[in-house]
Amino acid sequence: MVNLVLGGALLLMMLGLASVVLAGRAGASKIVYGASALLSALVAVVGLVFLLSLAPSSTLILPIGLPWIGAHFRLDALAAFFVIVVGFGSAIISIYSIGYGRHEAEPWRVLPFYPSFIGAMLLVVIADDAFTFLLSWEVMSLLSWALVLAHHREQAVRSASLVYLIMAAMGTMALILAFGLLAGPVGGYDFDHMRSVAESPLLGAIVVILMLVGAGSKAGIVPLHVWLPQAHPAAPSQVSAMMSGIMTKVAIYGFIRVTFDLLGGAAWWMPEIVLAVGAVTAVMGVLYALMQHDLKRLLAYHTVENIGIIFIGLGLAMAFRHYDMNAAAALAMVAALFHILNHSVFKSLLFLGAGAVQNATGSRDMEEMGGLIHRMPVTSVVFLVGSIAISALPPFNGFVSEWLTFQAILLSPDLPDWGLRILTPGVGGMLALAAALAAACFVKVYGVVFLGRARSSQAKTAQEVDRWSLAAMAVLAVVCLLAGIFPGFVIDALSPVSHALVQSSMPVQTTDPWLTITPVASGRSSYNGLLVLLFIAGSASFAAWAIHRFASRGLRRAPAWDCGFVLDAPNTQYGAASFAQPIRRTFGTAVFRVVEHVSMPRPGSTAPAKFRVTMRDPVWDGFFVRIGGGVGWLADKANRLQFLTIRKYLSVVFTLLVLLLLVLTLWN
Amino acid sequence: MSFPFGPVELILGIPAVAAVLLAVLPGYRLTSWLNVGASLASFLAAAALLVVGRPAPSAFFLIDELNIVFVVLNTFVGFTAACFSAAYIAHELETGRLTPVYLRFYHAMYQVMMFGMNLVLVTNNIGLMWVAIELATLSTVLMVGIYRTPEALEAAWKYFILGSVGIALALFGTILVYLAAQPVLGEGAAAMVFTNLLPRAAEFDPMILNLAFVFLILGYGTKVGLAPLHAWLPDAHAEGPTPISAVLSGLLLNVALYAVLRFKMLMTANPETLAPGPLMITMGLVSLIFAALMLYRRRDIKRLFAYSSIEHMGIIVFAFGMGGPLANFAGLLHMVMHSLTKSAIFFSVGHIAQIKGSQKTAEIRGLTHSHPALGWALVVGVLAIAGMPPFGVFMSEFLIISSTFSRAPFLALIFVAGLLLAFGALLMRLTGFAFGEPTGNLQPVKASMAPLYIHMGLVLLAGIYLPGPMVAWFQAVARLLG
Amino acid sequence: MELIFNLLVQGLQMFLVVAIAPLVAGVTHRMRARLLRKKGASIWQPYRDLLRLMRKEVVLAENASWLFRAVPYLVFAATWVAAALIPTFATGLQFSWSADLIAIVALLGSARFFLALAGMDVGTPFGGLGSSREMMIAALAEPAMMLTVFSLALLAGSTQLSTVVEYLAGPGVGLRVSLGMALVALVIVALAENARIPVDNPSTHLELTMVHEAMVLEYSGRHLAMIELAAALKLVLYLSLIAALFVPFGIAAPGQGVGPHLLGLLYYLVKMLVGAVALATFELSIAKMRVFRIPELLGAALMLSLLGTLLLFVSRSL
Amino acid sequence: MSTLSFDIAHLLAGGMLLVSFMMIYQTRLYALLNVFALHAVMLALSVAWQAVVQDAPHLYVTAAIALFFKAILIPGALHRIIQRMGIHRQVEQVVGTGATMLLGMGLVALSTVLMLKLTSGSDALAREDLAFALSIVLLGFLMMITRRNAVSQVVGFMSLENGLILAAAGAQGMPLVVEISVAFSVLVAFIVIGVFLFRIRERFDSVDVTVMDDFRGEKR
Repeated sequence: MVNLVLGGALLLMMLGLASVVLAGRAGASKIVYGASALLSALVAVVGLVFLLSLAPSSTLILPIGLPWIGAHFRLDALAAFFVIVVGFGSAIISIYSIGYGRHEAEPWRVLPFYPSFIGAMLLVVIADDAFTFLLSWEVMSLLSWALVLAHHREQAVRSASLVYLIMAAMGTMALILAFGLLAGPVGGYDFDHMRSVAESPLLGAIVVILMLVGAGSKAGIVPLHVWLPQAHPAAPSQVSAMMSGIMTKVAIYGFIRVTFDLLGGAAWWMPEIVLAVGAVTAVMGVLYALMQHDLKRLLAYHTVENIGIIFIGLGLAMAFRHYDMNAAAALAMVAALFHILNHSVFKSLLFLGAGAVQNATGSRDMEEMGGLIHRMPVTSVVFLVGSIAISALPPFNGFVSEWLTFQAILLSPDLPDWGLRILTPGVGGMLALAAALAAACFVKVYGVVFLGRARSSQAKTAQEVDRWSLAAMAVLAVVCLLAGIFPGFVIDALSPVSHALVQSSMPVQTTDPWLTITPVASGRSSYNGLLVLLFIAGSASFAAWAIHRFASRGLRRAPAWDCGFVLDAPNTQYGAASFAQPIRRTFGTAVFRVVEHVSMPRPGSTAPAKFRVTMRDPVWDGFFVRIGGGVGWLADKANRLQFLTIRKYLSVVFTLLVLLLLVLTLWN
Repeated sequence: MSFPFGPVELILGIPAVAAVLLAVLPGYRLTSWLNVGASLASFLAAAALLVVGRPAPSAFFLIDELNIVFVVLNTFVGFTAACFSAAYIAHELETGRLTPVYLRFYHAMYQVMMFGMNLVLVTNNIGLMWVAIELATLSTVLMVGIYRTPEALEAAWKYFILGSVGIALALFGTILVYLAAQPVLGEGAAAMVFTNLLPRAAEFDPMILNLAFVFLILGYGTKVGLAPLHAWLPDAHAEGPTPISAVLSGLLLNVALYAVLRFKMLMTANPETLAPGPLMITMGLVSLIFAALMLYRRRDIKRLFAYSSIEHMGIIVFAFGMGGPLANFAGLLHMVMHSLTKSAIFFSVGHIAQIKGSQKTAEIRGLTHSHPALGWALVVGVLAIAGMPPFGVFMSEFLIISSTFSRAPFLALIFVAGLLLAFGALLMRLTGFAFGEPTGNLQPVKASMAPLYIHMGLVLLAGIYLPGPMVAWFQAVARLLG
Repeated sequence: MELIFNLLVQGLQMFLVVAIAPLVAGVTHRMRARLLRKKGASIWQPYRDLLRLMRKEVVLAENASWLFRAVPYLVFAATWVAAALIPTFATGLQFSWSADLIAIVALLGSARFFLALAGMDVGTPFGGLGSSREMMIAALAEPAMMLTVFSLALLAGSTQLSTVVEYLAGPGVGLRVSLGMALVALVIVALAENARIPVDNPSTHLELTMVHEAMVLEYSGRHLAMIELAAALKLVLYLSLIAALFVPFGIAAPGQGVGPHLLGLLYYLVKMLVGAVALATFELSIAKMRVFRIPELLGAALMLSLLGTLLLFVSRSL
Repeated sequence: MSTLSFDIAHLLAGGMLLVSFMMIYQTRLYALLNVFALHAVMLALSVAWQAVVQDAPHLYVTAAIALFFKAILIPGALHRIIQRMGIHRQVEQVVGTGATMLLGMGLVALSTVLMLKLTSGSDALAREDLAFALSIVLLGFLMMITRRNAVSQVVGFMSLENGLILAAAGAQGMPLVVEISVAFSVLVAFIVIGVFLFRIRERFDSVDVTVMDDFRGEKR
């Protein structure tokens, strides 16, 4: 089976190479995206068949890569799950791009890299030795970097790409260090060797921290997330969807692979750090998102938030597994995996929707949109589905995985460790806060972008996107719903994965009546998305029918009431910034040092009043800018050495010589 | 062998004869072809060493696993650089920066330099090695100053003075090695033959060896370009003709490094000496971090990549300083990859600077738009040199870091910090060069892309697949280095 | 037979909450008036209002979308489903397994989400103001609610509401500090969620401080009726929840006969009455807060519920 | 080896070291060149004595080269350059004479300690010779970095080379190859320096290296 996935990945890469030749021709983008969609879909099917057939892991060793190790590839349950995530997501995004890609001004800056990027992500997932893994990982970064640079003429894009690749390189360095520790001085770089060695707890802890830096920076955990909200929006929308929806998952795959599979026991004794990082990431991500008015940037920050939620699940799984609470560990792990799947679906959907909106309005600034629900009926529906799903509201899929995470948190009082027991409720509270803030944020997004009145002429005349794009988004929306109302099937399909990672799986769900999910025991908790949906649909229809039948069905269109004020300029509507104002005041003053400056003209003056908000990004301004400044300062100091006279250079050599001679003299 | 000469003699003889011929023959077309042909012939002779087997070491010549790597690499890059040089120099003649007289001088010096470097590599006598390095240095000094602009002269002067002092220190080190060997091996030339020195090194006076190594690493280290002995290197790279920059970065640094490695072997063979490792590690790290910082403020594209060479020499010296089979393997691999990649970068930089008529970083913008082939080649080259996969440098850096971390975690962290610093600077510049709105001359250009593609192809191949025999060979060398 | 009985109980509950929702609102309103020494409207007035609204035609803003028209029914349905899952006079509801306490909170969240969207739909400043403030309040109230749910769930070992109520009604529970904290937190959350004083004022319409009313300003006719009904339903939901959790006496257990169920029903009605009176009294004895003081109040609720949860986490091991 | 021959070698090498110090002491270029010639003569004597002691006739060649090239030819040529180019006749110092002397003392002490420590096993002549040679090398180097004029720097470099040759001559039986190469390198060095000085003369008014330092390619 692994050879099929590998073949698919390599074919995708060749497609990338081929499109260098094709790129000039008309219709090239259709062919490339169509072929990418087909290949990704096939690979996803292979992964699905593998996962459902419970086949034993399939391996392959090629005589390339690190010479004395070779390139190992392996398809096991975990890899298969991520192959599905990558393959399915890419297939849908590629279908979207068949239509969307037409608008690309310079297709040759996207086409060669796009299929190769998918291929590289697949390679990361099936790699089974450190070198192949890192090679694919970094190629993945590199290709996405090239994709980010598709619109390289904008200064913001260039600086985003710069930050992105530097952070990616930093992450890779951390990964190399981690694998160096795992391989040991003998250089056992294949994963089988790493699995077989029992590491010491200290080493395990260092590796976990390194993985948090390495994989976490790619996934976007706070405070290493800074590149993400810059790079994801800078790329063309289908690439943003790919990076946010899928690539971050591949990063999490890296974390899971190392901490649960390769390290095993040695990694699990300190889940506090993972939990804390996850909780902070979730809350900070959504707070950042609330402060944005660039649609894609906002969505990118929501990726940060969801990564935090996933890490909370992973941290819980580590904690439970360490204390041998196997059922709980399985629950937490499934919650994390389910959320990975869900996020990949709805975040892709939202980014694709954002792409459609950007295409229709020519802007990413939410303050220039509004009223698109009238102009883009289908997009507005699917985007609404995505918004509900990401806000973790029933009956869509986002709710199910968060619900599972909450259930896992509620099992934590049985943990024997005090620190964890005190930490977990706090984490639960943060998770709830993040979820509530996310809902607020998506009310803002949907309300400002799709509802209300158009704020610009482009928004007023926006056109619905093409059929390919709509079809792709519709598929994703349907998946959001299906995963929300039939979660049992997903959970059962995930059980081999959780078994492989935490040696236990959740009880079989699909045998429960009415497809209810009961993670631990029926007396403890259960949820049935299907019934909830049916109840809501039923009672809403009943109420509507009853009222229309027995009361009135009259309807008259009239100007908005608005307490008698006359609606005029669309600017009087609540915009992105004004919507966020209450939350900005509540949370922003502490976190972002928000200051609102109001300058009121004197009475009688005709000058406009001015309102300005300043805020500081605590991570970027407080940390990264300072590092940059430090490097600059050092570089300036070092740079003086470029301008010495020959005599001074000789003096340096002479000093070094005398110094070394002195060392020799003073030695022993 | 039906040949009258063995490959070793050919490797030395061809450049020597070619140098004489080139000094007297007129005409640009002929001489540049002759230059390419002679370089190709030397490369073939070196390649023949791989095929026909190695001659037994004599008092003058030694071919072992270590230097055969260097010889093949040296002659290969010498050949591709000659190809590039043919296209490059044609443009220089057109624009009048070089006159035919100087051209003749240039070609002759090119072969003299190749002769010098080949001699360093194949000789078995540490005295002869010193002479050859001096020869290579002097020939490159003359080439650096060939444009006769104030900047070029100044660069050459600086190179000459610093190089001479370095060479003097190296001579003192060489004398000291002889002094250490003389009581054991007896008086005379035998005590300067490397293959005699190595097996008996354990009996030498360890303290003299220590002292000798201090002088040798300072002397030859100047040639390697280790900070703070590097001062000549950036200017020499920036002001000389670009083929020479490519050869300097790709070859001369390696050749000097080879000399350092030979003496390091001698040191490690004597268990009572101070381990050379810590000194090399320190100098390697200092070079790495210093060069990485210097990259940030560069405004001249060739000087930028010159500092990048210093950085990579730091990496290689660090790897060899760490020692052990993995690090040594990685160091060797890195050296080969750096030679190929850096010379490829200089090939593209040469054309770019000719197109734009400037080496100023601020005047080179949006190359992937205006000159896609050159621009993307530069992108690929810089990414490769910055340690991005799927190129060979990534493999060597991967091995160095991962093998170091479990042995010396703090060193590995400093090393990683240095790499990241350098990466940030290079990427920042690269973004400026390759992307954004293009500036300056936007005319398409006729460039000789073949050497570039060959180099990058090899680097790419090595990043993904190293042939088995080559691995075995590298591993043997790694063991040799201890 | 038992299934039919259970279905009957479930159905009765479902309709009971809708039926008494306007009544509870009416009682509260009347009580407030009486406490202010006004005569006040009849306690049945809300029924009349609703009927009248339902019969009127809808005046729809010109640029209102389909979402604006669908929201009232969705909000009503979501609130109703949530309310139907709260044990009022009997535990062991037939469909209680379809959603646990967390899901109920989330259902209310869905209702609020849609309502806030509707507030943004017409594009009036008031609508946006209401939505924005509503979501800010919710952002704090929801975690507090969730943490309260946590402490209850930890106590009972379940998030299934019926199980929790059964456990709390049982003999195993004494007075607990965490329960007290949870109660206070839950009351604050209930006040905030139902747009009551001190968080919001349900009886104003032209004040910049209003939240909920600003959000639904553009609604009229049957749409408004659905929203008012949903609001009343939500109030009943919270009162029932507090009653079921903290004063669970008299509640009928599954399997008990018709008698206990009737008794439970009686108890429930009394509890609702007391709750309505208490709410009115409380509202009159306190002033409306400035909008930006609300986070402090809700923050206190959040802290209390977290403290309660922490105490439980800790005490489990003692 | 007899005590006498040892003493003579010692004396000559010590004499060279003394002349090195004298060079540091000079403040005028002509005087400096004269002292350098003396230095070269001492070197020639020293090498010749080694030839006698070691019974190595090829060292006589080295001594002769030292005598002719370094003691006569090069100082003469430098005289002419100074005259022709009208260079300022003063030695421009970076560090004062006194301080330079002190530094030089320190260097001599350093190399003596080092040598005494190092070669405890080998014979005394080589050891002492080496200590002197190292001191001379270091002093030459010191001179290069504490003087501003190119001429005095060149002289510093030459005295450094003299130290090298002294060391090479002191090494028993060191092959001729090396001495010739040393002489050769000095010759080449001189020619190239001459070429450079000439070119530099073309473009600058002075061979003072600091003037050229303005041309950094990449200005500050």
